[in-house]
Amino acid sequence: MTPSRSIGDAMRLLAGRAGLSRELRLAHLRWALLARIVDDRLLTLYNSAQVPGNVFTSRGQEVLAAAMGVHLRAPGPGAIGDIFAPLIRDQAARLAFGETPLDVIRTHLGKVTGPMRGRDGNAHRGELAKGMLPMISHLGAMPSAVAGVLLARRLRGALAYPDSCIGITSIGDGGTATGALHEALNVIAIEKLPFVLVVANNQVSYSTFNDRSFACRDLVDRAIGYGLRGWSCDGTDAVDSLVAVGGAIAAARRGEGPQMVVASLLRLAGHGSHDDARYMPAELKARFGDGVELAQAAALAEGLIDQAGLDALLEELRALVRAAADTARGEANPDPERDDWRVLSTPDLLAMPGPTAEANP
Amino acid sequence: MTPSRSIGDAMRLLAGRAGLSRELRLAHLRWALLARIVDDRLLTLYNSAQVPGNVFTSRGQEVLAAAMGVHLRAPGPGAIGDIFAPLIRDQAARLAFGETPLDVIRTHLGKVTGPMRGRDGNAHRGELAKGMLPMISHLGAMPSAVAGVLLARRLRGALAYPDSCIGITSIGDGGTATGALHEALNVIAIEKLPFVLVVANNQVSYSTFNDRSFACRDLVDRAIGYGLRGWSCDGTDAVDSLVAVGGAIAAARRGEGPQMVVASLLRLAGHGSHDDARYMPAELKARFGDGVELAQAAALAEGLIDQAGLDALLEELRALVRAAADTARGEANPDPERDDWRVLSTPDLLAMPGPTAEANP
Amino acid sequence: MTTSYVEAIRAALGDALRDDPRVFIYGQDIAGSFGGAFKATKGLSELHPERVINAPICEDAITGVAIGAAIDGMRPVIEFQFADFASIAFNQLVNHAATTFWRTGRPCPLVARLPMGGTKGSGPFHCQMPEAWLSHHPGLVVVAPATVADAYWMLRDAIACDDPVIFCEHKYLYNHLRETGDPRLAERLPLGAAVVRRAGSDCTLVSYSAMLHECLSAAGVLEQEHGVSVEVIDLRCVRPLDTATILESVAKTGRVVVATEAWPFGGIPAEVVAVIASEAFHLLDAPPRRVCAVDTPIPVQPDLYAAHRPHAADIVEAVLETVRF
Amino acid sequence: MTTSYVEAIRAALGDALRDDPRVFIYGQDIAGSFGGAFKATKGLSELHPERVINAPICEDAITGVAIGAAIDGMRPVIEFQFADFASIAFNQLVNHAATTFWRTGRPCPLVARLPMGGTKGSGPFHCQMPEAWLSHHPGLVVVAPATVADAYWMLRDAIACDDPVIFCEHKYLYNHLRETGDPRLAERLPLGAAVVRRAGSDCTLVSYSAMLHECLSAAGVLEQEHGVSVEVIDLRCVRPLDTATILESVAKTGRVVVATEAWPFGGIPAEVVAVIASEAFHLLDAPPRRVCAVDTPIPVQPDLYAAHRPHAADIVEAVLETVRF
Ligand SMILES: Cc1ncc(C[n+]2csc(CCOP(=O)(O)OP(=O)(O)O)c2C)c(N)n1
Ligand SMILES: Cc1ncc(C[n+]2csc(CCOP(=O)(O)OP(=O)(O)O)c2C)c(N)n1
Ligand SMILES: [Mg+2]
Ligand SMILES: [Mg+2]
Repeated sequence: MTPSRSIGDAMRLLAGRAGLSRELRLAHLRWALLARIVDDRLLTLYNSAQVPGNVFTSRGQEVLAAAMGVHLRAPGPGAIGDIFAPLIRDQAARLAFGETPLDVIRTHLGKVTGPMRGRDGNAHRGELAKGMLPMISHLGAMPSAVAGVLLARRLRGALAYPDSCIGITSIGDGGTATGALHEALNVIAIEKLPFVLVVANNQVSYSTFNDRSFACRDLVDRAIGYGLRGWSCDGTDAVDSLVAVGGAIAAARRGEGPQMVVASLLRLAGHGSHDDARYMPAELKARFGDGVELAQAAALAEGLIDQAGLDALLEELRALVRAAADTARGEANPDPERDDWRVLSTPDLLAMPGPTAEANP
Repeated sequence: MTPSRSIGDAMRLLAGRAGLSRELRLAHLRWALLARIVDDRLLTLYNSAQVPGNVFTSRGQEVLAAAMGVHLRAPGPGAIGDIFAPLIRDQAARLAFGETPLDVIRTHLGKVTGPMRGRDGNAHRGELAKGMLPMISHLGAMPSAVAGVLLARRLRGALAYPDSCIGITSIGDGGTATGALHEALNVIAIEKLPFVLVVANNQVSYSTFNDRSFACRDLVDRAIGYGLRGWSCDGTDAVDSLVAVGGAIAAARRGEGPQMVVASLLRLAGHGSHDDARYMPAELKARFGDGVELAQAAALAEGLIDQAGLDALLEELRALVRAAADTARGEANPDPERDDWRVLSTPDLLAMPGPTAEANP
Repeated sequence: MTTSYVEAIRAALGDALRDDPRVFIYGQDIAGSFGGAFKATKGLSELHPERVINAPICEDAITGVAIGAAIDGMRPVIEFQFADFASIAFNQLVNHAATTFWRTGRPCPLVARLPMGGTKGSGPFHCQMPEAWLSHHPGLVVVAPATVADAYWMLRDAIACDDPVIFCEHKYLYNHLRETGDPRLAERLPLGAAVVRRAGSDCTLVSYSAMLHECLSAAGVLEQEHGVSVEVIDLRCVRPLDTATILESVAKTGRVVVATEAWPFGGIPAEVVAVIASEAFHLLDAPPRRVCAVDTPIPVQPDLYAAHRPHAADIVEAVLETVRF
Repeated sequence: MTTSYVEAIRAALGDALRDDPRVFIYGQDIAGSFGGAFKATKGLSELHPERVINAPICEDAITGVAIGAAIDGMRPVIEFQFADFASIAFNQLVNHAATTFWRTGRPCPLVARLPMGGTKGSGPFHCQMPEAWLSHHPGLVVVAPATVADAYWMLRDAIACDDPVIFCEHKYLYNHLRETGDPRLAERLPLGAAVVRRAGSDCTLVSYSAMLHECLSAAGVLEQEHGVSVEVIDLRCVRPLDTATILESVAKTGRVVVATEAWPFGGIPAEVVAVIASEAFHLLDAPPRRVCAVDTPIPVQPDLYAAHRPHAADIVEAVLETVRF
């Protein structure tokens, strides 16, 4: 977590680091690895022309995203759960939060069995029942929607500090320029919602580098201007990411108001599968490691897992993803003849008013 | 200027304060007084039902706005001049920058002789030839347009540091919430344009107080998040405003990049002439003085002017405004039969391409 | 007792807040003693302090908040201070709210209230009609009540509707239109239904919102001064269109004029005329006509303003040309 | 030698930059070796490093910058990465750029380039057609070239035009449409003119952008397989409409079908049909028809996508129904 924002922060974070359990570290490693494997599989499917459109991988951002995911609580029977609006590079967080590799692949293949039923694809997926808002493409549009969910819950008395459900979403360095994000963060700060924004500064916005996306010293300097608490971390470092993101989430749960984590890392692939990223300078590549590799090495070095255990884990995850791909490939495409092509949920506005009160749980 | 952002700033500002010339102080007083008199006249016209629509006065903000105006350079023969996008409470700055009371009143009366020719009214006025962009109502929309003018000039090599023309605009506490402002400030910071934003925190946005408009400690804390230099001032204090706004403008002229001045003051009237502002708490009113009265008292106390001189000045200005009102009232309204009702400047797109190259100077 | 249009809106909001804990209101300057730029929410925050919430000046986020809350089971009602400022929320409305049900299968029941339309002296940015540019993208219901009773019931039904509803209320009607009695006791028509406001046989006159009243006076003049019997249809809901009611009337009259206060290009009348021309071509005895505003921004000066917008006289003229064709 | 549609756009931009120092380009990812998401600016920043400028992700500010620069005498060309993202700039486009000349008398000569239209697998937010919602407010010129020559000359003329021009370029055509020769040597038609792309006598078929090519193949099929002679009009400029050219053709054929890839409600075909129905009613022998996309967001899955958009076969069917009326 460099630079941390104050000595108090730094101390708390050191304490947090020490407090990371072995289980948490291993869960984190698992989701980061699974995300990498899922992404690789998606690229294989893309390269064999099975994916309509492009694939946007999270390569280089798995460790940060997994640090989000392991700290989130999925909704379940009797449990309201957190609300999460993932963007394109949050694969590991999605998986940890309950998205299955099968649904990831279904969506990429346009299968009717997937949560988006072939209507929307690739990263534009989510499942409201699972607490995941499906992104629209327009960057900056999701944070205010997450705020709306939290506001709804506050109005229903469902935010229970010091152990509240929280809302979380991410944005890239490029996306920080959007007015929509500004408006949302301001509202979130005013409402003091239990919200966490993870800014993944992967140094580049499609082909545009940081110097053309913002001119402040560090994006974390935006936090004070909203009245958010700011955290910084090395998004390629598992421990650093877990402590900062975990700390921010815990603070939000306690009712300490909205939090903003700015992570430094590097996009290790093109913007999408169609982009060879030749514009990436070697200097940048030299400055950042591969978080997934670093996390494996650290886990081995720290004795969290041994090589045999790691190999077994990798094999397990690969088998999981292989099976998901096999299943998904065999499933049905949507059928234009049977699709209801309905854009309104109200069956007949000419019959309204009618019994609608229960339609919206 | 409380709180100033650093000791270095504070020192520079003290020096600035000492450097204010008598001429500048008197000019400043003149424009602040003239704005008050113009506003009062507009209200009289409004109360006698001569103004279509509402009047938005700058009551309480004259001193701050005059501090902008006296530091600006109007365009003239051979002089490119500054570019200024005034909002509703910048009356004094407009006047100092070259807008005549006659044009102010013409616009409010909807006269065809005014710069807006009866098409747009009240504060929605400007004159491009005079370096003044006419605001659209949508708050936050003007800063990026000012940036565009500055970018245009940079491309033409017309920004000549350390004595460059600058661009300036203002925004209210309420308007700081707009995404448009965020996007513009970010672009301005990236392009390092000679730009000044004056944030007039008059404590209220229509009927909404600061606690529902933002949640940071002080709006000046937004500056660092863009990489702007931040200044604070007491917008009811002539000297404080002159030093901060003047300092920011001078820094921009020198090529030190974009500047943001946050002024604290109070709207001393309703939002517009239709608003009795009964929602304004007495506590707020007690906290802020009337800048125009304070400026007069200070000028007398400091011996910049004596009572007779002040009375003569006031009489001169009142006569000026009275004459303008008399003239304007006698002028023609637009004639719907003769208005060209043209929304495109290109006479005939069916004839394009044609000789267009010179149409845009 | 009479009730004004804005009072009906206030009553609908108050009753919805009272009856349904899922309802909350979010917008600029709506809370406290102030109660909104047009007083549509006056008094409501005293009764429901937690559910009448002042927002900053951020129409995009206001709409995003409503979308999130709607998805999570609430019934948010957002107020734009003027319809013109909904342009800032365009993206959230057409790309987020409008697509949510289609993409996710989960409804997005928000209501966006847009005080729209011309009032003297308000100029290019406080008089606009937003219904056309919010109607092109699929997924939004767009309504524009013209009567006090509709102001009440359509707002109640918009809130009850599971889909995002753009509720266009006419600022001129707020205090200028009054009806006798309590709108709660008035007829509650289906949200999507057009209605015949005056029966007639020579020409169909289609309109909505404040322009309906110009049409009704035009119909009176046409009857009294020209012996022309006009059937006046109030669309009420401009998207989706109740084409059956329109076509039924055209089948009877064979002639149609569509009037709006909005700009002509691609407006609601263009769609209405296109539907009629395609689906009722054989029923038409004369070319369908549109009466619209002058195709420029809305001028502030009263003479220009009066010339800019259509009046009953323009409608009379258009109908006469149509019946004399 | 052949030139593709995107190459023609790149050539127009390059030539404009070379010929006119007032021209500059501003948009996301357009500079450097990358040269834009669709490579429309590739190579240009090497030649004009100061006038090909990368912008952050802020469509509102990008447009505001262009407005300011245009007012100050430049000829800015802004690129939205996808037309869909121009929704963020809606306010600056319709309320600021579009009103500037009318309010101030000073022209606002900016060009906004919007890569639009459907491509397989791109889904609801990367396939939209923006021409309808940018056409309702007065003050913008909206063009949509369908040919390589038009891509070149209409972009040159859009830049030369003193008014704000929305330049809608079809992404599918970028690399799929090639024409022989240098577009600079091709015919330069007036920016606002519609043109007859194929003469015919039985039915007029009006379209623009990529859908023109579906119309041309439909016309071929209709001629060969059904003996129906179709006159195909390419609108080129959708706002303002060249109604004279449309009406002239309808006068000849008495029948009209208008085809678009966009949604039906209030789209360009609604306006075209409304104009024809009002102004050429007596010329019509059959109801005018519209062929549009299915009225939902654009699906990503290829079978759904294919079913969503109109094809030549749909146009053939509509024309047959029209001529058999
Ligand atoms: C409002 C908006 N404008 C443009 C785009 C097109 N776009 C998609 S991703 C992207 C770059 C995003 O960069 P960043 O936010 O840094 O995220 P990263 O891809 O690096 O994860 C752009 C410009 C968009 N999605 N939304
Ligand atoms: C985008 C937008 N939304 C709403 C409005 C309506 N409106 C006009 S002035 C105003 C309050 C402005 O408050 P502030 O920015 O503090 O300026 P002040 O009036 O105090 O000078 C509002 C909400 C607007 N002009 N623009
Ligand atoms: Mg990035
Ligand atoms: Mg204010």
